[in-house]
Amino acid sequence: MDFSYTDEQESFRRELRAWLEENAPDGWLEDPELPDDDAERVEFLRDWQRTLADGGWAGVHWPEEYGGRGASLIEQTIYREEMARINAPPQINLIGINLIAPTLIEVGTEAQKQRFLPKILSAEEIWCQGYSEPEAGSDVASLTTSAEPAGDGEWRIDGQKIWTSYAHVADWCFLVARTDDSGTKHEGLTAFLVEMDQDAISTEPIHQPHDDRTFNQVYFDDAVATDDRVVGEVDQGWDVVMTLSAFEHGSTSIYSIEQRYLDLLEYCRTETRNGTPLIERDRVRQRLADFDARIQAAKAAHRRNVSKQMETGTPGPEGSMDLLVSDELRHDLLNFAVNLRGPAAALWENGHNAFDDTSGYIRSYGAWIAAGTGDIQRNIIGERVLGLPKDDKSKTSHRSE
Amino acid sequence: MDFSYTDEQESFRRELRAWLEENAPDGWLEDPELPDDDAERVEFLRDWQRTLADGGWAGVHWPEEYGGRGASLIEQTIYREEMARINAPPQINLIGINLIAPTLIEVGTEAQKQRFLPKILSAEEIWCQGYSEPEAGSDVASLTTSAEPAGDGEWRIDGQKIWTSYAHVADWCFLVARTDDSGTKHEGLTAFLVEMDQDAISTEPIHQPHDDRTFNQVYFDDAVATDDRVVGEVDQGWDVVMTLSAFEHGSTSIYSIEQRYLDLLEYCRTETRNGTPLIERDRVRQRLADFDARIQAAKAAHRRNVSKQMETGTPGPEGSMDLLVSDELRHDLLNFAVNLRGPAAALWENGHNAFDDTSGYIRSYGAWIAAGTGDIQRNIIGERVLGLPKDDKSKTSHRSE
Amino acid sequence: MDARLTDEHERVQETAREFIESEGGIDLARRQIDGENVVDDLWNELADLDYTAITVPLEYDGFGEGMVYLAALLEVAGRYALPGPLPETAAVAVPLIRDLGTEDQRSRFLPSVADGDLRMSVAVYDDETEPLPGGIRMGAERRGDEGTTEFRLEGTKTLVPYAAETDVVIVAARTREGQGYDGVSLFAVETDHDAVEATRMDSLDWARPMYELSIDGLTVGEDALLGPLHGGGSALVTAMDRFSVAGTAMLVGAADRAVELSVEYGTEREQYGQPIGRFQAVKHRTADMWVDMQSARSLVYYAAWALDEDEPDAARAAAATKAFAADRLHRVFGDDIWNHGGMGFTWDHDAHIYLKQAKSWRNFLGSPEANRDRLIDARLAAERNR
Amino acid sequence: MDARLTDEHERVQETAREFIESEGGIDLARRQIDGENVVDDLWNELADLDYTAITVPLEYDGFGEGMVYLAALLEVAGRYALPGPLPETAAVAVPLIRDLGTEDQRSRFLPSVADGDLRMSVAVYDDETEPLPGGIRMGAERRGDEGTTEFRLEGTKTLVPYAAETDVVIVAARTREGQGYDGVSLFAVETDHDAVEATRMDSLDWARPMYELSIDGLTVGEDALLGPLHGGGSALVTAMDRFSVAGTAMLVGAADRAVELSVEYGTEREQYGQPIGRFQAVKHRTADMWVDMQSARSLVYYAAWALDEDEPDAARAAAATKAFAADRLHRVFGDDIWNHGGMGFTWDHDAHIYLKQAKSWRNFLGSPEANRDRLIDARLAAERNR
Repeated sequence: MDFSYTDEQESFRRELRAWLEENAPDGWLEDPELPDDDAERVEFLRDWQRTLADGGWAGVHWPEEYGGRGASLIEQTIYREEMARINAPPQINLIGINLIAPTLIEVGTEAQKQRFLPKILSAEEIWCQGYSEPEAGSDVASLTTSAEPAGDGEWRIDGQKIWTSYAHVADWCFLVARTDDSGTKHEGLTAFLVEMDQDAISTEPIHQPHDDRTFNQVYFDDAVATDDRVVGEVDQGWDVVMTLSAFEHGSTSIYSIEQRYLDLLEYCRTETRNGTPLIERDRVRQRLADFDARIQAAKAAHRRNVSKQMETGTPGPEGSMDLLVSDELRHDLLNFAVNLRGPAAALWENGHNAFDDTSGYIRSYGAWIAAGTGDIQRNIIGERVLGLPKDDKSKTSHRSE
Repeated sequence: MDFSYTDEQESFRRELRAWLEENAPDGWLEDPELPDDDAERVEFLRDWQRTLADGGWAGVHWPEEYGGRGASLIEQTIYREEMARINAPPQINLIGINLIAPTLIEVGTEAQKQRFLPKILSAEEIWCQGYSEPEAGSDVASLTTSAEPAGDGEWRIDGQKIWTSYAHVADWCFLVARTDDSGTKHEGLTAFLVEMDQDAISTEPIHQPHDDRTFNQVYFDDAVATDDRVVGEVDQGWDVVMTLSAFEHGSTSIYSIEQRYLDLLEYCRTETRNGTPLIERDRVRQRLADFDARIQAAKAAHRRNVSKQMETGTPGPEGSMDLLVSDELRHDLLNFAVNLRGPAAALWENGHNAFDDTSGYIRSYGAWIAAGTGDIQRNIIGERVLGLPKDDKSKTSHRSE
Repeated sequence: MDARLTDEHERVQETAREFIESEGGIDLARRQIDGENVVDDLWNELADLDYTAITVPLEYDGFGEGMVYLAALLEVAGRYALPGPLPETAAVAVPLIRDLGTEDQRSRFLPSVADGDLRMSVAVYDDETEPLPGGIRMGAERRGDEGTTEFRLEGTKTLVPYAAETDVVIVAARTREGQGYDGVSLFAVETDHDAVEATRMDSLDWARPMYELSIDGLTVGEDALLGPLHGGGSALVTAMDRFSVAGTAMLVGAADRAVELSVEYGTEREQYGQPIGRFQAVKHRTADMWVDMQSARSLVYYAAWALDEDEPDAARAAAATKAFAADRLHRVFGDDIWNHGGMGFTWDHDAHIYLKQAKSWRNFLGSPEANRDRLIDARLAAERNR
Repeated sequence: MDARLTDEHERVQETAREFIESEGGIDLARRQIDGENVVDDLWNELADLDYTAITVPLEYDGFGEGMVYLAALLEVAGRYALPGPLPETAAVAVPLIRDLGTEDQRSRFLPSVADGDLRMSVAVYDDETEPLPGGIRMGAERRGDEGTTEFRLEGTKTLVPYAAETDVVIVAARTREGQGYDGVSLFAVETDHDAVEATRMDSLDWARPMYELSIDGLTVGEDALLGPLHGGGSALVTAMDRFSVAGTAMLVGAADRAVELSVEYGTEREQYGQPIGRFQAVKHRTADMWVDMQSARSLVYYAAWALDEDEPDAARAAAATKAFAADRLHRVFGDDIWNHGGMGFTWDHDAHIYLKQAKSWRNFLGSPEANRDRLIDARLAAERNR
């Protein structure tokens, strides 16, 4: 058993850290702050991803032939640690980088790879993912958006998607639609790559409680996709969904949570109440220590899991544990951070910025839900890890079918 | 709105308090302790109940004609407060006093009332309640113990009951058996009053984690009951079960929990660690204050509920809230009390006495379960109070059908 | 004992509910959130319904009712996150003036409040990070000789609810150096002075705006001093108890609504071919929400009654109310979001309005931790006296 | 990095499991609970399997393995609540002698331990209510001149695990007045002296007996002093870290079994015509049990590795392990009882054995609260040095 990194792995870390010190956005290392203005922020994030791509740091886990580094899971862990260390700006095309490109690499045609991968990497084309529907929620297989052949190798798409992150800025959508409704709900689905710049597609932002509008409803009214934009086989879209969802489980946010915790620790060392630093209060110390222990546990569990995956190659349902633990940790930590502000907890902080605790705490409710809710993660653990009897009613979400 | 007691109610309190000061067992008020020896303890508790009965304080809620005081729900609350105040010994025949006698008063024959009620009151005859079976658990209606007519007005009873408190000392059992299995599971049940002193009945104590043996398995092997011992109508036992279970909801243990809390507070004032009283530690104060608030909330909720029942006459499913809150409070409080003992938490306390925290903390797991488990209380609240859709699989226990 | 709302309480709840529904219900709060000022019009209507007169004594044209009556009303207000300084005016300012005011002060303020012509708020903090009483710093310099006592107020109060929508703010200032609340005096300050300026802060709960109130060398006469010089602290503590109970009553009403929303959604929304309320995870979570709401409601009623009756455990009950409810009701709103899945995490769903209100209230005028400290001190004192 | 148990670790787990099963599994613990002494026979068998030699250095006839290897084994032992001072001997005493002992002391004790001829325990508390280090009070009076140093031990240690079943107890005594651990010295005391008497205490966990160890004026030579005079404190703290990790490893094994028991019961037991594990309340509670168990296991592995590697965060990791696991694993066993309904609350169901073990461990050698204090101090020190 060895929890330490090899020299080779440490040199990966040094290379990345040096590159970040050289290439992080101006002033970021001293004071990480995203532009307030929506359009400016999108431009800033596009620039940042292009910078990453130019340096070879946008898709580290991609094969080298497509512009990645073929980074191992452990190197990906180091990558997350280092990005968290500087509170790096998010990759605007993260859905493309982490989910869609790996899926295309696995099941896409060579033409699709050539056409799409470079522009995913550089964020020249931003992607969104069209799964959820108003009546389908976490039960993705119940979706009703339809795609029908319209001759000349074209498909006509009709329906509505919801909770679609980045749809308002996306150039392409990875869409799953029903192409045959004669079978069971898992049959007759097809995955399409759909260009967003069509009159037949409109998006409507969803106003979220932290006053953000990054989720959308997307309406398809006779939108067009061509045959060469079908991923995998027609009517076999569920396999594609499963391929993509396997990539969802490989991720973890524990390192950015740890960084938040360390920032909070620093806050408690310097911030005083009645002249005494917060950190000297027993109740604050006890809570911080409990977070510390939970974070250490989650990190150690993640390393155990990564070590296992390095051998088996596939992320197991244990990924549900990481999601459950991380989402609850993030929420509890941010909620506690807001409470520590004293009476000022009655105020927004820093104008609803991505890095303030108040926005983060409210956003954490959304993160819970986006991750499939703890209820679903607990179903997955109960049924797929532990083998408890399945409730035919409570499908454990598309992630785990 | 008025949370205070009337003068008349206060005089009920004064009368009881004066009586208790006169009649409590020798030395009890200074140092409440039950005899260690099982047989001695039973004798002690029989004596105590006889003393209560002689003073008219055994069945205060019974009608006066049967030896009670016709005490209102509010007077019953005062009764509980006062009994908790001196940590009064339990009534050994509590099942008879609180459940079986009220049921007989409501649906029993006059002959049954005359025969049984006086001896229930004086604890001359101790009662147990034969509901649960190994395969039926909280799903009482699934019971399989059978009673068949054997001619001459006799019934022959065969089967097995479990979790039967006091069966090893009981003289009579309030038993529900299946007399017809042709209908649904709620049909064909009959309630019997069964004399325990028969060769055909044997009891086997269940060894419990706090090293106590007050629960039993009871085996019926051609046991006899006569026609005049049938309660209500033959095959209509479910109605009798429902009548009895309505009385279960009238109770609360919040006042004895409050007394435990006050004892713990006193402990924290006098007990020191490193020379400092426990009560001066922030973490102890915060936990105690949280218990205090929870107890105040439960007491106020109980008073609201009692006030409502004074008008409606029937305890509603809101009683499930009291059970849920009280059981969790008791458990959390006792668990905390054990933790406060420091390293000595690794030891039993005072020889597993009824009043020590360690036994109490372990016993509290049993109390949770005996109360029907929090899962069932939450089902009752969800379905019967809030009207959420019923899961046909998860019947909300016999208490609420 | 009859620990229920009376028929009259229930009637006022029903009337209030009908009235607020007729005005748009929670859309009033949503309009306020969107930047409109709905308080002025709304207040006139509240006054027409006599709600502004509830706690004003009979002899000043009020109804002479107490916290129980007010709490019953505020539950309904909270259900709709109703904007306006009703708790500040009716639960805090009116009782302060009633209990501390001179005859002159009472006559000046109370009938106008009852009529709806005067709205009031309270300003305690000078520092939005310091808890009380350390957060009270503003000095009020005494001037003039014996005959013509005046005070010069200078400084900036923060976290003042509805300062720009109220006519008079009760300001806590230090007139003498002292430990804790010692040396704190209360002043009734009119907001339309040139020397007084209210600046909107970015309150988490946009339905209940908070202001910085800067007082730039305002000289007030002795008739602005409310209660004893240097000795306003204990009355302020009781006022905050009333405020805590009133605020919690609003949250209880909101929580009651959140339970309803979860029950409705759990009954209607289907997933995997079943109403989601049939899943025990949803059902049990909703049951726990209801239990927490009912527990908090019970504490509110008891504390309100104890404050009205001047019971010896009134302060302890108020502390218990805030300590118990703050985080638990906050969780009720979070669980409502959770029960609604994606639909819950939208601006259109009401839970976030309640959630932000709960979070705003949590530390305001005393965190749960501080209230637990007070609670246990009060309990220990009571036990020593038994 | 490869943060998994090695094949060898897994092999030893498998062997241990087969061995203990063949001896009766958890019935060994039940026999101990019923008053039998199963330790003597069992220990000989553990020695035959070389388990007693695991942490003994190679040069003293051991295997020179560390905490990771031992933790892997103890997980299996914990699954059966295996009686015997294996953690005390292998995780506490052996490393103390290895790290602090003179060549003479090592040669005297370690080969005998490896062979299974010598069992050891540790005695720290003189007062069962005082946490450490305040609980260390026994004085050891220094006698004799420079050439013939002797110490006279007098007093009664309490909460000594397996004192009557061990040959040597490492006793913490004060040889000098001092703050905290300063002035604490460690002595290896043989239990078969006339002046040493072990009296059984009523330990909550009857499978792991605790004793009072009264030492009635025992004079020991300098060769009994382990490590520096007055300076045994820091080694004792590290020893307790190892003990905490070893004890938690046992609880993790028990928790793993408790999850299994809940899964089995949830699959087999039917209520209302359904296996109860299909109800989300049971399913989700069991999932949470598994998550807590896996989290605690991850901490145990990491802390064990960090202790073996002398990583700078080893003490913090050990503190985190105990702080995290104590109450959470206790709840795992309670939830297992809960999942089993009435069947869970019987002597025959194993959960109460584990539950009592968890409660016994909770405050022993450091409550979770005390460990959180240590953790945050260590974290702050590390951050300052970054």
